[in-house]
Amino acid sequence: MFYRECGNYKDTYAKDMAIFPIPLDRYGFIVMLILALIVIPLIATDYWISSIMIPFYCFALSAFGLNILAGYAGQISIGHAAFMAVGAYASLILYGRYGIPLLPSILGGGIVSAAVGTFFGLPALRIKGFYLAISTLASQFIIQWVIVHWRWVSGGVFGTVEAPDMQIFGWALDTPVRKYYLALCIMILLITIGKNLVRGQLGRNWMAIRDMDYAAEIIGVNLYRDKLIAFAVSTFYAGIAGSLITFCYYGAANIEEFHVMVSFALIGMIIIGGLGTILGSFLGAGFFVLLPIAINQSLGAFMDVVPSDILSNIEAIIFGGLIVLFLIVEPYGMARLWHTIKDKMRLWPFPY
Amino acid sequence: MNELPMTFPKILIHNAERFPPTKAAIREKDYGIWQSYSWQDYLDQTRDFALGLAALGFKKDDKMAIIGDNRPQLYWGMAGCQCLGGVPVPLFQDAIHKELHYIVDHSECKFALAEDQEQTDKFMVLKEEIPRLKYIIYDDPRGLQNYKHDWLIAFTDVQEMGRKFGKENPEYFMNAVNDLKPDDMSIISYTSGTTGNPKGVMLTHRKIAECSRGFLEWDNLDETENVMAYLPMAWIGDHIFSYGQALTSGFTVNCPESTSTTVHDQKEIGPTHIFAPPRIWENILTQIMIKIEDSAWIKRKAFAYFMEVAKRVEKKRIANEPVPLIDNILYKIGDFIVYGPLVDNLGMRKIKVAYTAGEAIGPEIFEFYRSLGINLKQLYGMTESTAYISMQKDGDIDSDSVGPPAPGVEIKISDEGEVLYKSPGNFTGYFKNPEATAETLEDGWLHSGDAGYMTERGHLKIIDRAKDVSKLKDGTMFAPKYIENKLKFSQYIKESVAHGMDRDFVAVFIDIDYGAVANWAERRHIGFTSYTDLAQKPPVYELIKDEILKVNKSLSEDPKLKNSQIKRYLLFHKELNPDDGEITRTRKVRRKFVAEKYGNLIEALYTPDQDSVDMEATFTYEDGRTTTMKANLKVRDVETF
Amino acid sequence: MAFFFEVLINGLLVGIMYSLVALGFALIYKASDVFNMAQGAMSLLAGLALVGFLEMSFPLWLALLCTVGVMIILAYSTVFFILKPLVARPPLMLFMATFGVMYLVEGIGQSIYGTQAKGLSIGIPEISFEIQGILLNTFDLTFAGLAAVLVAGLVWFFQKTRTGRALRAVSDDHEAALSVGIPLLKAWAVTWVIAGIVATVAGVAWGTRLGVQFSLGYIAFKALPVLIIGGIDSIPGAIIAGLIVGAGENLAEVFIGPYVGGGIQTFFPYLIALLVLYFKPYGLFGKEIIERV
Amino acid sequence: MNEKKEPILRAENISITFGGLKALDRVSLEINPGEIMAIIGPNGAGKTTMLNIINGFYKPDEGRIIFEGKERPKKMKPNLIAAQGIARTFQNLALFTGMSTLGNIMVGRTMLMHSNIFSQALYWRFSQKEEIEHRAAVERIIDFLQIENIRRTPASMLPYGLRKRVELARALAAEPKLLLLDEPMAGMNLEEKEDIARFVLDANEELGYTIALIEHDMGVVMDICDRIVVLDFGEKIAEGTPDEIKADPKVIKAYLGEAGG
Repeated sequence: MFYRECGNYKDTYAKDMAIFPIPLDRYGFIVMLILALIVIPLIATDYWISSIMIPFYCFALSAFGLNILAGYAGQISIGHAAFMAVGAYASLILYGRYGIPLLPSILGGGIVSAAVGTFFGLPALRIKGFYLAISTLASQFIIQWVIVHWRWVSGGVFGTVEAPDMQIFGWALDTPVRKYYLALCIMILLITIGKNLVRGQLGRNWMAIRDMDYAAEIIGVNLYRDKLIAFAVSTFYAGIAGSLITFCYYGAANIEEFHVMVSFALIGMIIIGGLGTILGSFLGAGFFVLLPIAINQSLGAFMDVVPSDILSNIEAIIFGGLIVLFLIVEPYGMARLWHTIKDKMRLWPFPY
Repeated sequence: MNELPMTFPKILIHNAERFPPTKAAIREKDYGIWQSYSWQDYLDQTRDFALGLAALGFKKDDKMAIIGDNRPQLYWGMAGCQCLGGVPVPLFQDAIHKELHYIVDHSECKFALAEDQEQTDKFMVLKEEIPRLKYIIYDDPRGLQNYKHDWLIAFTDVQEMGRKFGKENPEYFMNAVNDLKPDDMSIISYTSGTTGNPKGVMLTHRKIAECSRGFLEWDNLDETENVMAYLPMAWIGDHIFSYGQALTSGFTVNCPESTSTTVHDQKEIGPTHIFAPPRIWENILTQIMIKIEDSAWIKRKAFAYFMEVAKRVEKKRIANEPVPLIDNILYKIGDFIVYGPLVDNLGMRKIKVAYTAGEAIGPEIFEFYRSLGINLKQLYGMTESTAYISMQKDGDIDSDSVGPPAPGVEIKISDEGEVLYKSPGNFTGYFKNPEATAETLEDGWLHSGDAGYMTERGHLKIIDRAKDVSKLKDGTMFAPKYIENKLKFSQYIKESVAHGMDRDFVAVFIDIDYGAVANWAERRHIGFTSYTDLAQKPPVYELIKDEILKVNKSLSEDPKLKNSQIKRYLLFHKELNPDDGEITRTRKVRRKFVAEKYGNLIEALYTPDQDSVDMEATFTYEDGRTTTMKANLKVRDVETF
Repeated sequence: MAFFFEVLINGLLVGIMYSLVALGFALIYKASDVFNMAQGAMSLLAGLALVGFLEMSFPLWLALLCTVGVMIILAYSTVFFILKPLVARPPLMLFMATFGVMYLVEGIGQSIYGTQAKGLSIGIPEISFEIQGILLNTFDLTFAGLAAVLVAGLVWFFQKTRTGRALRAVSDDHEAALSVGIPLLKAWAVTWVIAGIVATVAGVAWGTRLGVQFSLGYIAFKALPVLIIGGIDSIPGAIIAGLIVGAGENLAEVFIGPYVGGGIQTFFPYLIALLVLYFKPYGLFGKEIIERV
Repeated sequence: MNEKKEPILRAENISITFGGLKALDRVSLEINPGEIMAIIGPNGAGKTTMLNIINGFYKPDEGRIIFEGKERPKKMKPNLIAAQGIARTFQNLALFTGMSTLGNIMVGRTMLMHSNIFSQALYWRFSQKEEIEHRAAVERIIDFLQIENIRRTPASMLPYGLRKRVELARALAAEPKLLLLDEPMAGMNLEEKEDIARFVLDANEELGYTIALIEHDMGVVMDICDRIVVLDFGEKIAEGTPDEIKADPKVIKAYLGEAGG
């Protein structure tokens, strides 16, 4: 209904292959950017900025990382939170202990996570399906154990490392809004890079591996290399996301924040949001972050204080129910739902 | 003021000089994107091709047949041929062998330019029959690599020869272009005609250039326009529009990827200027209606409601009366919810001017488009007048006239009621047919063959073909075409043939619109096996009866035609088909032919109490095979008002 | 040396329990090609339900019976409301659906029974005694015995009974089984019921030992490496690998743990699993898949 | 056709066993540059196995493959063999169903694209230029196979006949030196068969591809192939031009035997 596409013709391949070939989508994206960059920092409360928007961006980034691996390359991972932990600890150690500047430290967190992730991705060279899923779960437990038990990592206190004050070029990132901008900018940069990867040759190879691995190999896709790259890129994103959420939200790296349930939650996010789409990563993460708040608000109408156990139980039921519901009704999640609506809008008032 | 160039080669050169290379002259959807060519590219391609033709021995006044879908190469070929003083003869791409043979032979073509293997094959047969045909040039080499003849050359190879020839004879091209005079023949356009052999209408560079400029000025069109070239190149409409107007104004012509993708391609381009016969407008409307019928309840309701609003508003707008505020607001809402997206999906959002020409358009169809906010106007023209006789002016529109005479055109009505005109585009004559020329062109006045009159507002109103207008037994005026057109305005009726000359009343054959009626039937769970079966279903008869009643109602409102209401009808067992000779390729009914072929059906219509008739029919398939089938057709009565 | 055997035997006793849980996975995997991530949650639910029924002062046998009834209801609802609409979808989708089941079971179970840790006692005495210098206790032995009986029963069921054989046919080829008229959903329901009973035993065993609480759901994670080591689709594999893992992790914890900071039980089975995977990608007893083009 | 050229691929004494069953028994064959060669034979004769060995999906127990005069190492990975210039289509469709037609065909060019991950991440200069160049090349294949109107259609929504065509497009996109087609016309109606036969011929004649194909429709095979190799129960029983094969008593027996049994 809202789309006006007449006269939107492409006379070069560059225009045809643009990320947003439809003008309205382009405008919509710009509006979202303005919202995120200008409007939200101006009008949102500190609570919203630091407890909702920042975790939202970080989880979206992490979910996108998982989506690269599971949604694009078809290699399921159920230990993704552990790689967030690797990134978080690594960047904290680099920044706090070795005094490396903030941005390189965050990048370093991603690189260390990618290295560890690639290592744990090695079984993917030989195995697939559930065997692979379990071996990624192994990574969760092994990493958890290493972080808790190796004093060098945790610095002695039971798996917790405090985040020092942050500075970029002597400029202190001490308010929620400044932290928000840090998370947002890195998120935008990485999502842009990620989009380029998934729409390019690498992304196509990943999808080929996902859809039919032997055919991909016979056509000339280097299965081993591209699977490992998927692990590296995916865990790189997880590492950065873990590092950001620790710096900007938790304030301290605590292994409990990267528990196996978080890994499961990430899987839930990409299922509900949409496998193999960037939009889905955002929708899923947004859903995950907002769900407890929404339940709290709606129950708050009936009682003064919502007990946390009831909250978490209802959350689990809704989350689980939606995972099942989406798998049954729309296996590609909210993102596909959105695309269906969009296609309807584009054809409006015609049915086809 | 500078003298404007009057020959198309000069106009082309002029364009290449005045427009920057970033300005697209012609685009073609190919390899997934719109491949653009600037006016300089257009000139270069044309020049290379022209010189290649010269190298092959093409001389001034030689004719070149052109056949195929609208492709830039074919337009370049046309221009290239004109650069050497030659005359292009565009042909309908679906013409059957007999027609092609006649035209190629009659026009004395020495060269032929074909789009692809399918069209080349036709010429390869013709070449054996017509020794005069020397060279066949093809554009798309697909499937032709095994044809090895020195007289069969690829378009690009001709251009290659042209570049070589140009190096050896650097002056040749400009000399040829300068030799060309505005009053030299620029094209021979064959009109199919409802009777006899096609006649070759000769037009000159000056006529086409002047008429094209006349059109452009009338609507203030300039080089920023975008048009879609998808009508047959052999139709004068396309020639004026995609060639004449394009070159004189410098606007951009867009060639769709293929016939099947035209709608989609049009949506992408968003043309600003459209020129189409009523058949196309009808088809689009039918498609809209089918799709809307298939859509969700809420959309159907919204569509129905807002179309009523739009019609109300359009009635006021046409009458130049103020629109009530409430309707104005409703129209704005409708524009957002219905008209806007609808027009956008049709690829008509950017249209400044749209014309319907070639035949009468149904007032409802006409009003439908206008009420959507598309500036659809009627134009009256003929090949013999370079399509330039009369057209509607913005702000002075009515649904049943074709507007005032165009600038420079004089119109008068003969004593017999026939429309005569003098247009700057009046042709020089039929090629090699002085008798026919003399019949048509008298003292500069051209006989249109149409019956019509001038309204009080000074608009020309066309009723019917002059020779078809006759009288019922009681002396009432009977204009079959007028009635048929009214019937065809129904989405369920594709064609109709009205009978009534020297009869007691009017009776009709009706050809249902298979797509629309099939859709209607499916939604009502009416099973059917074929066109014939569907047409003979009683519910379909009822459906069509309602449509006829509407026509009778509107006829009853015109005192002159009140008595020519339809009293009996039958649904035809097959679609009227040009291959069977029942209609022309431009879809005009061959009345006499039908009357002879289906005499028994007509008798049944006029035999009281006969409620069905047996019939044996012969079909012609696309490949020329025929088959015979038997059917029993019902005859039914309709009430009159 | 006695200490070594004590550690080994205690490990093996736990290992039998692992075998049992792993069998629960293996059963469902064989019958429906699904890796059931909700297996742990099912144990939690069983534990919670049992505690709930006992709190309503049901006698133990009735409480157990009711718990099994709850598991049967759960099995049927899972199969008919969740798996049925997903028939013929890629296995990965079914796998992900079990995540949803996991959340649902946990959420619903804890909504009904609350989230606090509860003690569970079913009256099995915990008496330690020594044989040849090896310290054992009756509790472990009882459950190991129970698990062993269940394992044996399952093996018998699958090898010898008609239903069991039919279930195996389903696991070999869904489409073929369907075409010869074995009702897929019924087969699934039966395996899910069996898995539910297995989960009950595991839930009770661990619940009595550790208390019934959220973390009970994690025992499933112990069984996963077992499965990998044995080969997902192999029943004897699950049994043997369970013993290997039980013994291995106990030995490792005792003899290696102190040098690396302890607590390696949580991941040691996974380490073994990774090693096995590297050399035998389909586990020790798993069927190798030959791909055809 | 008469003068003997160095074959582009030579398979010598290939044997392979599956679970005790000899799928191929010392089969040798040659594929000459520029020809269309057919491998025919009754069901289970080992035709697809032969293709699988040629493109390296199976490793033969015995025998060697010589491609362009060089012997292939025993354990060469299929993607490296593809990189040498062997592309194929599959008997049972193997399209990437989650991608559009365009995406599927673009995957076919993966070996011809060289920008690294960092360049791709930035989608800047080289990477973008490469992407556009290859898109243009793919568009030519789309045009060649006349699948313009399904360019953006997800492969999962294509009808069977078109899927086969997209698979052919994907193989052509690799610009292979040797193109292997496994039953390109299986399950098609007459019209679709004619189309595919036309495309195969055009690919051979216009684009100059060397093609080896498996096909059951003898009419098509006899019409379009230059040379035929006949397998039966894992052994080569005949080889020659269509006319020679038609007259070969062993071939007739193999086929009649099949019809009889």
